[in-house]
Amino acid sequence: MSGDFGVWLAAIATLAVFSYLWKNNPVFTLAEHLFVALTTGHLIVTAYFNIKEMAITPLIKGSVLWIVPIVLGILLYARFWKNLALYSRMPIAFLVGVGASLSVQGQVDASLVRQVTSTILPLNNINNILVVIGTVTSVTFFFFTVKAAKGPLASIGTIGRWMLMVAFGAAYGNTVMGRMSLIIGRFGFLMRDWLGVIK
Amino acid sequence: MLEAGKLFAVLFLGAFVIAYWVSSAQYKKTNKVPFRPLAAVEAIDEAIGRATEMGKTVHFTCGRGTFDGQTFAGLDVLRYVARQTALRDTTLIVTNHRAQVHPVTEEIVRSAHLEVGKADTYKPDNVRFISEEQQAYVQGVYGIFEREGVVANIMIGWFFAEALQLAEVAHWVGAVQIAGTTDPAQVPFLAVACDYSLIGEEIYAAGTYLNPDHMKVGTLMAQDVCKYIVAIVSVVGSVLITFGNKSVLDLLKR
Amino acid sequence: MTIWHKLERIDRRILFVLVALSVIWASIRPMGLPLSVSPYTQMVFDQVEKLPKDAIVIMSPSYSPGSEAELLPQTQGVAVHAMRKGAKMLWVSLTADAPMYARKVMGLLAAEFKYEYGKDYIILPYKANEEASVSALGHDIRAMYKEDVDGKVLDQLPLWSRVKTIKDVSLVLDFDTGTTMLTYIRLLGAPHGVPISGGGTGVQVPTRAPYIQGGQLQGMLGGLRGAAEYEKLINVPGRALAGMDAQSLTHAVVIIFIILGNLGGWMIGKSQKGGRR
Amino acid sequence: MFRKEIPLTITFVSGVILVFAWLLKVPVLKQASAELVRWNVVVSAFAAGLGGANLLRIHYKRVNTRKETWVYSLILLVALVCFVTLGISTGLNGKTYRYVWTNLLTPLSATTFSLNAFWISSAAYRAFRIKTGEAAALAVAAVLVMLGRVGIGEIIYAKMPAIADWIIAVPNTAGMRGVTIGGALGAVSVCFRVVLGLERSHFGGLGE
Repeated sequence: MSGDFGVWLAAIATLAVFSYLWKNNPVFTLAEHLFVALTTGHLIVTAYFNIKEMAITPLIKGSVLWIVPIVLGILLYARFWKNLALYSRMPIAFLVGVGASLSVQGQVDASLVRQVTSTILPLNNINNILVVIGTVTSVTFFFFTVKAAKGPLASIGTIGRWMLMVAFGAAYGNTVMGRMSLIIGRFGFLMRDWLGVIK
Repeated sequence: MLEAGKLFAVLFLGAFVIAYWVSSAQYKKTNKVPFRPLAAVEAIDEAIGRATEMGKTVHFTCGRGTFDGQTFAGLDVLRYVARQTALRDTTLIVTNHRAQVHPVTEEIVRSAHLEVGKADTYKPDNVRFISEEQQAYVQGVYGIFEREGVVANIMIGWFFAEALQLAEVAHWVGAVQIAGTTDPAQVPFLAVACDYSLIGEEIYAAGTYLNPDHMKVGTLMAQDVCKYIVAIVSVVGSVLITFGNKSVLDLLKR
Repeated sequence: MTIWHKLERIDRRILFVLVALSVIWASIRPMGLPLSVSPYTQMVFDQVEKLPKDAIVIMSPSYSPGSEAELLPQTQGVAVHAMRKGAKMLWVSLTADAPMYARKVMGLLAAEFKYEYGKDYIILPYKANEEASVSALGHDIRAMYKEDVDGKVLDQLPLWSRVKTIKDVSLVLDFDTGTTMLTYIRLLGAPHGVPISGGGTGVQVPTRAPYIQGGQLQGMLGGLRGAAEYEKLINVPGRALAGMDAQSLTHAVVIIFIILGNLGGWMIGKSQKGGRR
Repeated sequence: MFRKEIPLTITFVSGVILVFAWLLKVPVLKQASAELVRWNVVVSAFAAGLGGANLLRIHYKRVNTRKETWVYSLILLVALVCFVTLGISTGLNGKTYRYVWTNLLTPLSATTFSLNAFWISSAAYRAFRIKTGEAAALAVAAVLVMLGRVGIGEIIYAKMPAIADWIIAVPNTAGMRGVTIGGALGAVSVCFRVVLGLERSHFGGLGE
């Protein structure tokens, strides 16, 4: 068994979380509060250093433009004063504008154009045919502004639904392994590093 | 002038804008669109109603994204949920993973109370930032599930592994769940573990169904037009390339 | 309540105990069940294998403790391979924990391969906001970083002088649990033509498959199995290979429970139908 | 003006600069967009304090009013303040800071995440009930892929990994691609509204 205090601390934390599997309990609640506190603490510390290094230091060295994001950042806090609260919309508006635009770029490039490009396949083998049919039908599954279809369009919708179900089942089954890896890791820690019952 | 590989993107965005223009004008005139029913959207009222009857809590989260498409979709649904819960004096707890999204959700819930004339029932403490660390966020939400009597759990936005972590535990505490994301890795878990799920693009339609106006309906119809384009380009491109003609593929790469 | 009703509603805790026991049992007594190498793993191996000597690669361990059980063995396996090929490494940090993993892996391996800090590898500091960081990496890597993770000035490190733009990087190996690999594909792979490869959790394999088929991603390791396969390919058996037995048992437990649940459901349905008749 | 026009203009201008910089080969735009993206990092970092402030306020109130869980809230407050003080004074690589990180945060995070192994088992057990054809497709695909991933599957049938790989490579690719493309369309659509100021949910309807 380990004689290291740190390992014991980690083992206790591990067991505290596992205890939740049985039911909610005070030890788990304690772990929860500590966890939230420390991670948010870390967030603030990281943010502090990021602001300092990325903005304040260059500003002091003469890159005057950095004053803009710093002012915007400070304005986020205007919301705590009733008569200033409106100004806090400016930094939010900035974050929203940049975020929305980055989102469009990413989605169009990687998720749209590239995915369509990858769907264009020579229809000379069964797998390619299935991928093209499957993609097209599962895209059309998402029509919103057409009435429930009848005839051929309805069967396209049905194929689409089946495609999605198989895809979801496959993805689910494929994930089980990754999730099991996680407890293998934690049990490994308990048995190897803490108890020393395996090598 | 144009970046390499962006021609199709430009054409596509152009088609989207035109389709939006035409559709929203048309909707403005007729005010009628045959929306395909989405069970999960209809279930939102039911879930809130259940919480009201039992005198219990609704939990809402728009996930772990910063300001991206999915977060906006979640916020749009939040607007509706906040209004409904405010109207019915039902407790709504919103949890946030992103500190930058937190003030926005707070603003939405506050103005929802103002809109329905119940400024006095607005409790700022019910919009909570939990943590930007994934697992700490999950634990914090578990705490809320366990202690605050959550009987309806609505999650719309960008989710990662916490999709299943939250959905499964919400099921145990007896909450009705409505959840949706477009992340293909997580959609399966929400579809399996939740009572109602919004699959992929449906999360974007949800906000339009709940708060329809001609601009939203216009973009929703434009999305449908774009799906036709995608389907046609894929099929025509594939047929052409089968016969050795790469013109569609080249267009996509230009 | 009949046995079928019981099968249909087994207390989840029984399932939990069985899953836990399977892991413990397999860890104490490994069985060495068979394992074949998947094509995606092979692709990653090939990418690293064909690196020219002294090529610069970006190693990006973009995970957090929650998933290190899967991704750390992957990172380690690929790092061993890259170091055998003599590749120089820039460890990029897109998550707060990344520097910790960079240090961990290099702490374990640097001595064995005689890798020297600053000459053979550099650990770059964590910057918040992944999209912005990767975008900045592509636009101007030298403006993005001035100091390394310990605050040393990068210009004093010999390896850094070889890094002018992102074009000097031959391969990006990202090990991620969320979006970083997609961010790399989108903001480095697509605009700058840098090959992207690496690994992720098992969940991600199906969602990344389209990118692999689309040629945007050069294969990936999926979860612990991917790590185990890589250990097999480079012939360095480690924890990942040992963990695969536990996988077999836990999978069997889950499948048996699915079958039991369905059996219960069918039998109940059958008896009810019979009753109505 | 600060209620509506200026915020909408800021969103519009920053959004449009980024979109055009992405589409066009114009160096000035590229520089501007890179600058904006860097600013974004800084402004986001400032937001961290908002999160901290919210935690402080809620838990301070609980301690003050002695609400049921107030003892936990007190612990949270103390831990938060101490950790921030420690981190800022010694830096992210400070010895004690790293110690807490490695021996407390790491195991808490890893173990909470690992509970997923149990959740995925129990969700599979209760949800994979074959009642309709579609449900059967879902469950059978899941079981086949599970078997294909582990050694036990290879013992049952040697081609199991190949079957699993095929399901992942063909039907799964097709289905997921549909979800991905749909998701992209939705994102483009909502972001289009946001940048043009047609969608204002994020300002709570701009308080109009």
